[in-house]
Amino acid sequence: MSGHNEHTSVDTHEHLPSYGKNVMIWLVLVALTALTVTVASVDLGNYTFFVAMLIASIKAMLVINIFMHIKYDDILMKSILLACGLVFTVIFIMYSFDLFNRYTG
Amino acid sequence: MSTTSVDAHGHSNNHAGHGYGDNNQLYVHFHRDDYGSKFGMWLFLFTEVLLFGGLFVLYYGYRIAYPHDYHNAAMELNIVMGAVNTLVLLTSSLTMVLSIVALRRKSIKTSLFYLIVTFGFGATFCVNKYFEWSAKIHHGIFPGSMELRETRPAGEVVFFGLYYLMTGLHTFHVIVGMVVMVFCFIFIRTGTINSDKYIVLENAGLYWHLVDLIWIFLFPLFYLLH
Amino acid sequence: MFEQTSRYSSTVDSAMLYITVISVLMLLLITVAMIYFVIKYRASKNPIPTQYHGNVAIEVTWIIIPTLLVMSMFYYGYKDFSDLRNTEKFDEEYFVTAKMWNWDFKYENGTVTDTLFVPVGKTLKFNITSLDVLHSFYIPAFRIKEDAVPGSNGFVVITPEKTGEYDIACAEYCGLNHWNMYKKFIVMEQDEYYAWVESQGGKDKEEVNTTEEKSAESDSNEMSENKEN
Amino acid sequence: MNNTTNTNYTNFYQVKTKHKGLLAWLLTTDHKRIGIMYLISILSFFLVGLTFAFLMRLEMLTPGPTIVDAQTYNSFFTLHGMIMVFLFIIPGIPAVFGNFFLPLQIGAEDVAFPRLNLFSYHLYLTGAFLALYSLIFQTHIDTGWTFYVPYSLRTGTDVTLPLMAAFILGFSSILTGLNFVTTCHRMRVKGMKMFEMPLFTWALYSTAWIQVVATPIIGITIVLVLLERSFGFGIFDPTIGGDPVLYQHLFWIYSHPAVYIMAIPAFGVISDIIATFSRKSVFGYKVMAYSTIAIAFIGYVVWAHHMFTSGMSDTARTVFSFLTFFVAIPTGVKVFNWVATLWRGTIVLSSPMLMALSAIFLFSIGGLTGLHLGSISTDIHLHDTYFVIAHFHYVIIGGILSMFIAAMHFWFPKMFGKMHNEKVAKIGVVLYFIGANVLYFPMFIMGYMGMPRRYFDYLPEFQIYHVISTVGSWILIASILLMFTNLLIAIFKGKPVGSNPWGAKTLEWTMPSPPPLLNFIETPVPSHDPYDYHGHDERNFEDVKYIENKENDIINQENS
Ligand code: HEA
Ligand code: HEA
Ligand code: CUA
Ligand SMILES: [Cu+2]
Repeated sequence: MSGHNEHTSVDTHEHLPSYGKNVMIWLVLVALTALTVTVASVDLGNYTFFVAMLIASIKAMLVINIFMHIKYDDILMKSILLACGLVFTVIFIMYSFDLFNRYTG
Repeated sequence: MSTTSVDAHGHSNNHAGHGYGDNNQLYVHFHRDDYGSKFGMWLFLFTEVLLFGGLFVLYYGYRIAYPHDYHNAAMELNIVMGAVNTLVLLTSSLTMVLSIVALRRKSIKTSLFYLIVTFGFGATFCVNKYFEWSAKIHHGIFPGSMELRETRPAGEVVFFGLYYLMTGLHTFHVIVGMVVMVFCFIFIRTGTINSDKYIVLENAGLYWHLVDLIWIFLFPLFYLLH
Repeated sequence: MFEQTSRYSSTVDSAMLYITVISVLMLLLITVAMIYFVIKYRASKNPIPTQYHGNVAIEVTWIIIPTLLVMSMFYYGYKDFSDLRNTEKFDEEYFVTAKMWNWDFKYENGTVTDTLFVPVGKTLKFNITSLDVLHSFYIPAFRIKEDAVPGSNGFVVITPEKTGEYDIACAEYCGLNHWNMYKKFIVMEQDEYYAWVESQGGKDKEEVNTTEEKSAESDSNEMSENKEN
Repeated sequence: MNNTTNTNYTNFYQVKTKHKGLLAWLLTTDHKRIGIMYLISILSFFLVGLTFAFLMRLEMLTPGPTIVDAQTYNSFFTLHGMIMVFLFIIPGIPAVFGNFFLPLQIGAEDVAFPRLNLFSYHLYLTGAFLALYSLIFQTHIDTGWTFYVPYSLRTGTDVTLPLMAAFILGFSSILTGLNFVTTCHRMRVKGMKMFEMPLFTWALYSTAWIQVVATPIIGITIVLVLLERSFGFGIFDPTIGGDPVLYQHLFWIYSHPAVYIMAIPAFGVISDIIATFSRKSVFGYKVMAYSTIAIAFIGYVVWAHHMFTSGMSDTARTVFSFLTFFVAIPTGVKVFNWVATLWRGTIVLSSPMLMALSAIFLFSIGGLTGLHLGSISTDIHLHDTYFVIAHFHYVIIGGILSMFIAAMHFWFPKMFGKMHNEKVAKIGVVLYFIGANVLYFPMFIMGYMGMPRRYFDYLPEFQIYHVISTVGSWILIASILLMFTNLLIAIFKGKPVGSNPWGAKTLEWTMPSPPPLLNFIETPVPSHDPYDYHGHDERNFEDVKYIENKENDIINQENS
């Protein structure tokens, strides 16, 4: 792991971010919102949930990577996100052992 | 520069000069670690996500327990309202980013402009929520209401309970974010935040994006799945 | 005290014994080693420490051996537990309802009593629920316990093998008189028991109970429906 | 050995600040002062918690009402549990010794966010005062420290304030954790790698992660109970659709990792003390660091072992039982490595060392009985009986409280610049060991015989065990009061010490005691091994005389 002395005070993303790219991402996000609303009116049965969550996850990744810059951050910063994801996965999996067997026998 | 003053200052001789009395800004002064602040901010966001996480866990549990009631209840929420609010927050996220970009490019005026716009979107969101909630309350659907307790099946009670809790907690975060923006506005005006020291604005931005992120999930979970 | 009342209770006791024996051995190992080292290498005897930073082989050993040991413990516990939950066939069924701070025991023929009477040598299923807060149906002599959860049903299955009188306790904190929910669990000879049940013929302990139970059943929700199938 | 009393510096107690009097403490951002303030506050609440324990044991002396009625007893164990858990043992070692020594051990001048640190302390105080207010002016909460719904929704006692207090304390804990994680990454002195930090620091680091990751969940859970009580959202209330078992999931998702928040820092203290008084590097340093992380991680996936009888699904019971056993492995590795560290060392039986050895023994008993509880069929019998009470008091009293006390003795000279009376301290340790065993061992037997916990009264057959146990609590009282008095006297009358009375190697011992405001007089140069005892020869080590209680060295120092 990197010690502090390897970083400079102004952190790692040297490049000056541009207006254009962010606006592009925003357009994509809006499009995805439109998509998810449209898909919701189609009956996909059991898949509805997964499709909605998939689109939401894509949107979330865009926001995290671009708006929140995590793409340009170093591995230590990314590892927080990783830990967060891991914790969530673990909680949901462990918890499902109870739910699925109890409610849907 | 380095983050610990230990190596930055051989302070064995000027110890007295560093007492609080003479220089109360001691730590603030030479302990500037933008990377550290951002790291801390991310950790904080992590805890925020987990705070909502508890609610998501419950949402998920009851969704499995009461699949039909969830579907029926979701029908009663207004998709248009939800979609508009989604767009409002997404756009506010964009303007927040633009405000930081502008600041880093040294155009203070533009930065302030975008900050105000972001604030405006935040306010719009709250107003929308206010109308949405009052419509629901008007129909007698609110926690502990007779309508819910007496006439609705258990799953719908839980659904609306979670609806109020999660959107309520979220709106609370929107309001906190707006307060933070006011402070950022003042600091940019006074020059405390500037094109070289923009970490505070950046962290405020991270917070605001988190608010957006959570909404990205709340929207389909409550409005779309029916 | 450590009395055996069923095959299940003795398997639980042997699982207990198994874990205890391993634990005591481990503890002895550690303690003896500790005392021995402290005496042998005390500062006045051994003023120059020998620097040792680790030894992979040893460390792997004391990862693997405990792993095997605990897995065997898990297996014991799991095996007994699946016996307890084996609902395939049972001879008698009882409905146990807890409320602050009392128990109602309902028999298949509708009788409700304050003391639980059961026949010896039969496989019994207890369905457990509560009308208000959490309670827990605990019969120490049989090593069984299951929470009474309002709004849903739990169960345990046991086969008593000795007649006698045992205690039922409440093991989940439920307020003021939590400590005072002791009731008797009476295992009778089979013919004696069946004669008794016949004679009761669906008598209620008090009429109140039925109405309360009815209302509890009528607002049955999806959750408990799902659980039953 | 650099062990002279440096007279030409001002230590952190003496520094003049902008504020005067009490405010100079309450508004300081100096991690050492914050550590001392935590010490004082936490010990005060410890005494309150102890008093309830004492009263509870007294009540259990005879069957039937002895000194109080059932309602009062119910609030006694609730308040005892809440105060001990939320106000004492969770903040305990990290907030006091972590604050004071984390920056010192990694050669830093302060934590990463000093003002946030102060804010955490203020939150702690706020929470504590809310709890205290409720304790004094309101009807006493009687839900048990687990606040299980639906009882906590129905009880007529004042639940709101204590729960709010717990919420605020949780926040304080999160902020401390966040601060420590950042500190470990960002504030290490140049040249110190992650795997060169002392094990106490490692322990704090892992603990800090658990604090960050687990605490928010209890925060939201508490808020939900409060809201449910006042508005009836139906989330937890079974009469309108809620499921009490889901509440238990949420509660234990936090509260199981919380027991490792309590335990891991104590493990760190044991490692540091054992290394110091064996004059050796810890056996398998890296494995120790990794096992700390492993415990933190596995500890996160076993929460439902508290719910084996709760009505959870059978699959879940099996899976959680299976995983529970895996916590034992890294913990076992730690225990074995501690013992192996003693091997061929140079063992100095100071009071902290004695305490650490007794802690290994007591903790092992507690931990091994955790295995009885982890196995499903045996837990179904033992759940919510005195066996559980015995299990966790052994772990807590034996492993954690005792390490808190050991840490107090170990770091006392550094914090106050004075040495306590070692002889009295050692008598205290022995008494403590006896007391703990007499107090808690009978509880295992009672529990196995079927004595449920949270019982105001009991069947006559249990009385003999309760009596023994109550007598044990008096022995424990005696030992705790003895050790605290000894330390208190030493603050005023103890012999002054130099920088390194114990002959320890970690960085906090390189500065004069008590430390100067900015900690290090010269930038410390860390070694690749935090416990670098190469070439150590006890016969050349002067300062051991402190341990042997010989006075001449001290007189020399006072003259200089
Ligand atoms: C600091 C606190 C602490 C610690 C460290 C632990 C450690 C462990 N605990 Fe404990 N526990 C509590 C505090 C703690 N616990 C509390 C407070 C409760 C009750 C809460 C309440 O209901 O109010 C509780 C309750 C509790 C239960 C629920 C009981 C019930 O209510 O039914 C269980 C069940 O599995 C359990 C298991 C364990 C296990 C397996 C460990 C393991 O981590 C132990 C690992 C250690 C060892 C195993 C010993 C050392 C190892 C060796 C000597 C070598 C190896 C040997 C072998 C592997 C064979 N604990
Ligand atoms: C950090 C945790 C911690 C600590 C240190 C302790 C310490 C002690 N605890 Fe425990 N305890 C818990 C955490 C802790 N406890 C928890 C979480 C519960 C569960 C609560 C629940 O069920 O909800 C519990 C429950 C519990 C019970 C079970 C109650 C029941 O279920 O009916 C008992 C019974 O004996 C008990 C006793 C003790 C004793 C004798 C001590 C002793 O070690 C204390 C030794 C000290 C003394 C005996 C007093 C000495 C000091 C004084 C007398 C001070 C005088 C005062 C001043 C000078 C101001 N505790
Ligand atoms: Cu009923 Cu405890
Ligand atoms: Cu646990």
